Amino acid sequence: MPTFNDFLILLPEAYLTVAACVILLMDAFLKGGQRVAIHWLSIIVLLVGAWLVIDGQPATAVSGFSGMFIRDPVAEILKVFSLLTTALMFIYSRGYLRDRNINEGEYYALTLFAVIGIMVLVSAGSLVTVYLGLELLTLSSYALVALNRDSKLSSEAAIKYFVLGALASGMLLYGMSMIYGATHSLDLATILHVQNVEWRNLMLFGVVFAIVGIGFKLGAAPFHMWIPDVYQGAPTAVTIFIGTAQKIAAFGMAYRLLDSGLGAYAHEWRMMLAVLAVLSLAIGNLLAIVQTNLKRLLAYSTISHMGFLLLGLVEANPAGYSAAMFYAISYALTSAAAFGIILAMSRAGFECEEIDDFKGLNQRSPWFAFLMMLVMFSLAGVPPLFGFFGKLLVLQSAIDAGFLWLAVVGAVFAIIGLYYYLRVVKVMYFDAPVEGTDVRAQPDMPLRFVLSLNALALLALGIAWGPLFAWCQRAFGITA
Amino acid sequence: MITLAHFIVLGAVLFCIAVAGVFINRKNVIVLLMAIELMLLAVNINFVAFSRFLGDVQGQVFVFFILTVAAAESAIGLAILTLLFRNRSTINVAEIDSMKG
Amino acid sequence: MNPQLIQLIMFYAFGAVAVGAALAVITLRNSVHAVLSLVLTFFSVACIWLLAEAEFLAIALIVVYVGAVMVLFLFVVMMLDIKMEQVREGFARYLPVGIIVALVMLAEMIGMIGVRAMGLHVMGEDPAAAAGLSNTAWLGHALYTQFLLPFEIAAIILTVGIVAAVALTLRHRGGVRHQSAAEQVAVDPRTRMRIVKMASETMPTETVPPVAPSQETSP
Amino acid sequence: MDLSLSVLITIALAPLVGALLAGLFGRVIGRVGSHCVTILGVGIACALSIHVLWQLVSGDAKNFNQDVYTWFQAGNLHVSVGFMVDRLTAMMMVVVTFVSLLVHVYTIGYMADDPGYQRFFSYISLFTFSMLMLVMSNNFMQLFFGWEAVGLVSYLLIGFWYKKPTAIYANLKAFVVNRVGDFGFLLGIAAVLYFLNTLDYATAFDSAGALTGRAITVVGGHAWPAATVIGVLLFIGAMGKSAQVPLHVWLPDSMEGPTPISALIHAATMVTAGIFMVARMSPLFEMSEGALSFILVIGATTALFTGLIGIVQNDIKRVIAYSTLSQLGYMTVALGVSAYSGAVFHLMTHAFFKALLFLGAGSVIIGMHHEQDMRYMGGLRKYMPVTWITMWIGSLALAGTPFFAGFYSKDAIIEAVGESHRWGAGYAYFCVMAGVFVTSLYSFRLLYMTFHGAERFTVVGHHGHGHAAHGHAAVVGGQSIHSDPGHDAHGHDAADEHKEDSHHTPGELEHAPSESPWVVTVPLILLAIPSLLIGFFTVGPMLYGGWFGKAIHVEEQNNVLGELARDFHGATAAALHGFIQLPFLLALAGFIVATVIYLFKPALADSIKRALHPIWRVLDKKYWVDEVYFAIFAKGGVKLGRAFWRGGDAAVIDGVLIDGSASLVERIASGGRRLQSGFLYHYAFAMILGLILLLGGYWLVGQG
Amino acid sequence: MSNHLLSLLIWLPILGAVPVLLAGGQRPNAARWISLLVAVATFAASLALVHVYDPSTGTMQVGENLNWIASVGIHYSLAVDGISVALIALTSFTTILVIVGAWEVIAVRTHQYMAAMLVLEGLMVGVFCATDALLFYVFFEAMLIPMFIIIGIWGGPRRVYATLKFFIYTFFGSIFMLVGLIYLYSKAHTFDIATLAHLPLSMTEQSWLFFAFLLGFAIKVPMVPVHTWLPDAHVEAPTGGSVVLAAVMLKIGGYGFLRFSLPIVPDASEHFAPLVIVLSLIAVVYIGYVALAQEDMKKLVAYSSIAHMGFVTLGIFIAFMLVREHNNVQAAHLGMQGAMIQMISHGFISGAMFTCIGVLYDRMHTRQIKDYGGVINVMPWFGLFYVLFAMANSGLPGTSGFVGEFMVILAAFQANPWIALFAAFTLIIGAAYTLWMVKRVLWGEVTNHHVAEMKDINARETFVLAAFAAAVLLFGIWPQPLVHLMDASVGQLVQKLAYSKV
Repeated sequence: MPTFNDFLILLPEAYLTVAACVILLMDAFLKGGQRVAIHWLSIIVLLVGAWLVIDGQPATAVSGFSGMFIRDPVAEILKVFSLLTTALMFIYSRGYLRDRNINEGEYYALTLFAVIGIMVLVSAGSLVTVYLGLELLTLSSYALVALNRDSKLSSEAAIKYFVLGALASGMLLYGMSMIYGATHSLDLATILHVQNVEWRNLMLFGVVFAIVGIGFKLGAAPFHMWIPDVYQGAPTAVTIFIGTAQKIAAFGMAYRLLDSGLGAYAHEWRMMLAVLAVLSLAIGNLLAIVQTNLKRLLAYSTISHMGFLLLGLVEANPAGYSAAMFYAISYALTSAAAFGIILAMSRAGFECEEIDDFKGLNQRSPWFAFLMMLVMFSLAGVPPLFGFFGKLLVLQSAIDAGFLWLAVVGAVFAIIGLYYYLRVVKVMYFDAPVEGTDVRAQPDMPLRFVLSLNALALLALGIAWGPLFAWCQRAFGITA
Repeated sequence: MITLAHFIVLGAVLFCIAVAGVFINRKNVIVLLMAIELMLLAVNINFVAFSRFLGDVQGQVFVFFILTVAAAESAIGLAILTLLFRNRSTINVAEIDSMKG
Repeated sequence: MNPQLIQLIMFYAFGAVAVGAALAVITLRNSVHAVLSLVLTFFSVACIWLLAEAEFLAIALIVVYVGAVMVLFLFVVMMLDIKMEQVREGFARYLPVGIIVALVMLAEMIGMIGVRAMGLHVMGEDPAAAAGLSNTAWLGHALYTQFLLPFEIAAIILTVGIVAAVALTLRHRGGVRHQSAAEQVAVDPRTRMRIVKMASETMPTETVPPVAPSQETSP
Repeated sequence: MDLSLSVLITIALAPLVGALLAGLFGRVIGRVGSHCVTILGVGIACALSIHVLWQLVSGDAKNFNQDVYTWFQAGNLHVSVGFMVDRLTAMMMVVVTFVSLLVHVYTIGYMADDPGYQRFFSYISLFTFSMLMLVMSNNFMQLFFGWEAVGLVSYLLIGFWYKKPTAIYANLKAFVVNRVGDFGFLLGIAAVLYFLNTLDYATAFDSAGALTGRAITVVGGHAWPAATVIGVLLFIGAMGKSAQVPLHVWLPDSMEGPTPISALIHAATMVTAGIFMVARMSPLFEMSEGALSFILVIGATTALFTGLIGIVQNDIKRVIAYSTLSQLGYMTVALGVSAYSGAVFHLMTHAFFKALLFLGAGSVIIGMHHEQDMRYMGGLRKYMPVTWITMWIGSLALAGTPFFAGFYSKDAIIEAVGESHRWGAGYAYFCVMAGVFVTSLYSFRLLYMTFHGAERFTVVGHHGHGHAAHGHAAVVGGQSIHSDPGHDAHGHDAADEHKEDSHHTPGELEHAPSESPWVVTVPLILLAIPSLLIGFFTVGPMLYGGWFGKAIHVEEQNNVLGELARDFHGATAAALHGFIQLPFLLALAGFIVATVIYLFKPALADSIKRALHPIWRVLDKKYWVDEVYFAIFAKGGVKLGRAFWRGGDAAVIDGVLIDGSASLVERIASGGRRLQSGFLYHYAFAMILGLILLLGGYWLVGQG
Repeated sequence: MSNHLLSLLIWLPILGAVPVLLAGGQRPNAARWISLLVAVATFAASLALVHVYDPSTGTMQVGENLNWIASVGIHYSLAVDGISVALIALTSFTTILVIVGAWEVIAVRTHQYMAAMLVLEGLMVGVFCATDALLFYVFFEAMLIPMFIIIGIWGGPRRVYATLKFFIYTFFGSIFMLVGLIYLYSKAHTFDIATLAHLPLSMTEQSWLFFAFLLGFAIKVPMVPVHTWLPDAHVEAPTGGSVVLAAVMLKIGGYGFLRFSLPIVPDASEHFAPLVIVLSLIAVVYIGYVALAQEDMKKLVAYSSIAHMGFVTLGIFIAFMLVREHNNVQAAHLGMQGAMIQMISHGFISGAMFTCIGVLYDRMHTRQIKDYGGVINVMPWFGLFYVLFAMANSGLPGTSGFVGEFMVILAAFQANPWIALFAAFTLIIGAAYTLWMVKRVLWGEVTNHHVAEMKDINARETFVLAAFAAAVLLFGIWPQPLVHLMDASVGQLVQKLAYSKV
């Protein structure tokens, strides 16, 4: 039977659930100008949630609810960064939502529910919690993608996301059923320690299907097809969520399933991940080159970044996981800034998502051009920006794991990738602004301030990424 | 004598039909949603069968959750579907390709 | 007859129906028929579950799916008034590919699962009965103790389902007139009035064909 | 009293200071200021050089060899800048500074109207500095510095009139051809370092014996003796600087520079650097018969075949230029037979009489208002008596008339060749003998065409065209009279020039020719004296008296001059004996032929030319060497470069590798984007394919 | 250690860029003066470094060591030997001249230009004093960003193509180097270069690593056949960009060979030395011919840079051959020293050449040789400098251009006369292409009225050119101070060549 202690472990999630419901209610009852309160409240809720996560963090991993829910340092980090990036996204999105008549209350509430899904997912100790956390996250996301109800692209993106997402979760479930059949258990820790699995093939079968589910969530090729369309079609305020917190969640899911549950099959799944990594790197980087829409470009860039993240996972040991987690965080922070800039540039009736919209930005808004440049170089992995060190660590993981060839492939595609990031910088700095347009960033102060912090953090973290990485390493039990 | 194999094969067949339904379908999106329901059904068959044959309750509990989630999923899916129809006046999968490349 | 044989026969019968109906779901051109076929599939599978003595889930499947979800499907199909689809060219063209792919997958799945070994696994005694409980009680015990957390999460998921469905579909009806101050303030004169420059009417220098006098006077 | 380092530094730097003052502050100190400082600088250098020479000759001072500062010290290799002064050096210093001083003075007159007056003085002073660095060096690095520095100044001076297309063509050519020589020279220095582990003269010469038996395998197992490799490589440098065949092509073109330059650099000093260098390196060259034979053959070829060209030239300066080439060939021949002293002796005498001839020619050019074509001269002796007489003295010296300076040096060389048994000596002997006739022929041809016979110019008074048309006439004349395209290798340049300047008619002067001012004639006279006398007074000690001491090292078995010394009984006796020798008879023959053809029967010249037209054409075209070089190296080089560029860089590397791979990526990408068709079923299909592949992979692996 | 001079040298310009940027586009003069101040201060610091550095031992000195990323073992560790000191001084010297040179020339977004230059300076200094491989890599790569911007914003008509090519080309090389470094790290668990130098490596490993490094540094140098970015980058870059690129950035490739290839993979370097030597000779001969065919002055000088940098790689790798095959340490020392001198000297000469072309370009807005002719008539002072630098470029003794080539050729002869022969070919071809350009640009009659209207160099330009000229002449006439600065360090490097890891 669950005890009070179990609920204490669950405090942040419980708190957020209540808060989400409160916000939902406020949305129903507040009017007009008062609704701004919802915005700030949501942000505060997230920050308090992050505080709760950190503050209540037990010294060692604890589990509750019959092992369904695990609160360990890995979950802590993933939750903190999910909450923080979501808070960033709220700050960036306000003006965008207002300009497009998207119901803010529902946006905040659904996002909060999705965040709860993430928190459950990354804390999952059982296949059931993995599934339910994942569904909570994805169902909210489907709705969020479709939230711009008058947009054709938004609903098209939503239906694509939905169908493919459901397909993926169906496959994941199928795999789970096989794992259950082979191990007689849904509990990940039990699954990990089952000796002499009755049907080893069955287990491998389950692993393959689980990989499909993880691959879909990460957006790794060939399960990436939804990414470009969803990134492009979703309201930018939602795309940012898919590009940041969800990637952190995907890493958490991969870690929970593959290591906590299927760690005994690492030898098998790391080969599969290597294949996915190569495909992702290739498809992501190659197709990004021909994009003209910045959001779509970022989508393909995501795919390639997930390929890099997989390089960390293939090492299948704490060092690799910490590298991959670091990569996920660095990517989330970078892409938050990228979308933040798109949001800052957008106005009513103008999405500012074509690359050409950024022409000559340096002449009109030099500061934002500079920030965007930092973001692009970070994505490209040029030192001394944050993104480089993520790449460094995952490449190192791949090499340590004996996948030198994979590291070389990664390097080759990093070069191709460089091209399209540079193209964005080129457009901003080297091209003249299009005559007759007035593309410039005119965001409100909080956005301007936080976005600047966000982008400058890429530089600062590029110089002082040690503590963050040490934190990641500690979470996986590596002490310096 | 019904063996585990019977259930699992049935599940596999239904799963494959569902999967085929997703990618050979050139008609409307509703069929896709139904194919997904079929897929979940296949999964459920597996879980029920394993649960029954292993004498373990967890499988059937999982099925319970899957049914619940599938219901919510259908609701959202259909909501998106109506939205799509409202925006584009079609739910034909062959016409939903304004984003590509 | 041997009850086990009867069970087997029933399994095959329901199984065949389920598979047939499932095929119908993905091939029928009429969406309503497809929905109804799906109902049939669910129904057959529920029966199979009964064979496995999973009574609660069998009933739940009928109640939840057939009773609620499928009705929702039907509702949507009817509401959207989806016409019977023409079989598109692509369908016939890709069908063989689809079939081959599906069969390959099936072969792989069955091959990999190791069905042969499973064939030795005979259905034993009903575990619920062994524990001296009904299937429902057996499930319930697990659900409210060990699976309390998932149960709560499922509740949130249902909430999300509601919120999402409402958020996406609830909208003010288009036909109702209502005032939007913001729009009124933001009016630009140019969108309201258009000054059309026209050449002043002068007599054409060329002789006007007398046969078309009406054209001159018409606006 | 030993030589003092500070004196030597003063000698070297005084001209440099003058050059810098005149060059950088020329506008401030003005024309007079410029020539004053430079003349002062060179004058100091000259005076001190004479003092140094005197000290050495009188035996007051020992040979000097001391480093001034460390140029670099890399590991154990120490390279310094320093001076080594012995009699050889001192003699060169005196020749250089003396000729340079006279040229400085002469320039005041010659360049009086030139806008680049200060610049010119700066250059020639700079040249003096460079040349002094070259001769005073005590190591190979500094030698190379001076070697190249004189090349630089030569480049600047040939192109002094930078507006003249021919001049800037010539200076580029001169520099690059010299660089070909320097290329060998540098490798030679590298070889010295390799075999002797030092760049210091004294050390290198002392250990020259170590070369014996050492060899280097260069091509396919064939080992070359170290000394030969060093010798040949160093001599390639000398071939460039001293304009030996086949690197002689730059010297005639260098006549595009102002005449004082031709005298100073391209006759008296710089071109003899090669000769000086080989003499200086005699301890090394003595180690290799092969290298000396090589030198001998090259020198002999140069001596005869360039002299032949001189016969058909019409530009007064070019005649002298070819004569210079030929005389340099003589010096080289002397080197080739180990008669280093003979070479240096000829170098000295030649410096005086050739400078005299050039300055005389310059004087004529001034008198003719910058007309250089001899076909428009004639009968100038009455207008320019001083020039006429001094030119005669110079020419007689050149032709090797007994008692004149040239006689002693040239005769010694011819005899030395006759004495030598080195491989190639026979050929060389023939060449130098024939060369005597040729020399005499073109020398007197020049005198007759210029100073004697009928006046072939007209004085038309004011033509509205000033002095500015420096030296166009040489080319223009060739074009207009004989309608002979391609008189120059760069004929098209000339043709362009011709069009622009078509109002200038050759042979028409605005003023009658007149004798040059004293600043011009005084140097002529001062040069005429040594041209006449210096051989007589110095032949004994320099040539046969072991005057150079250890500066020149000759192996016993090679010592041809030593052989000759036994027959030498004083300068007068030698001269008198010279009258009955074959060389004199040949010279006389040349004189007679020239007199007949050019003085008495000018019409004969044309008929002979017609009769011997093929030969004439070969000579007129200078054996087509220029054309061939131009086609192969200049044009061919640019073509090759373009082919490399377009074919290698642009097409292969950029086109295929860089842009090719970029466009390949782009093509893959645009192909790949079609996979993202936008259709849900394709997306799903992709996922399922992925699933099937992963499953299949594991299935197969599982089965296997 | 309490001495933070190196950190000061790195961070002073980088942080100095902040006020320059803050000065904004509206106050270009403020931006100019601040950046000049910063540049001069940095130069002063570099002189202090020269003073502090003790050249007698040649060891790494003035070190700093901070644990940067403790968990991964990455250190912020800096130290210099004589070679680094020389290159740092070159960098700070060049930067001043570039800033002065850009004074009025860069009229748009001056503050951004100046800031980019300062950042670039700091990063380049960082490259020269990093002793941690990863720190080196960070500086090495980060450098690309400001240069990318400089070429892209202030460059010529095809600047975008050129700058992308530049960036991607360089990145292409360095990413493989990164893979190599990570591989080393996974073996040694440190990025400390000195430790890596003692890491035992099999021949196979060394070979792969060698090519990883080769790719990274060969592109930077650049060596044939990966040189084609350079002409494009140079042609399109603004004058200052070209100057920095040629004067300093290319040196980083040569420097990298010394710091990485040489100590870490000595056996592979020896084994592949003939390859590099052949490539270097191709650079001298082939590129020499290509330069001869150029019609664009900047391209010509760019190609000549490639040819001259060929001497750097030649000098470095000839040393391997000499030590390992001929056991000739003395000659190896000479060759290596020559390569180093050539790096520094080429910095001055190419910088000066590009400045000269910039001076012309500012007046005529064309770099085509055929658009000029007879410039000397209207710009005599400019002509003086131009001829001087052209002569230095063609390796005239008495200019710094001679010293390095002289040493390398002398050393090469000791390894194999044929190598020296091909190397010495530069004497001819170098003179040919440089002086032919001089002939067509400077000499002759004024060819068109645009040339006739050109004004001679002003005081600012004179200052820049005179500073370059002073350096070129000083180290040509008296290279000993420079040689002495580096000699002990070179000696140490040569000692290491003999050390085999297999």
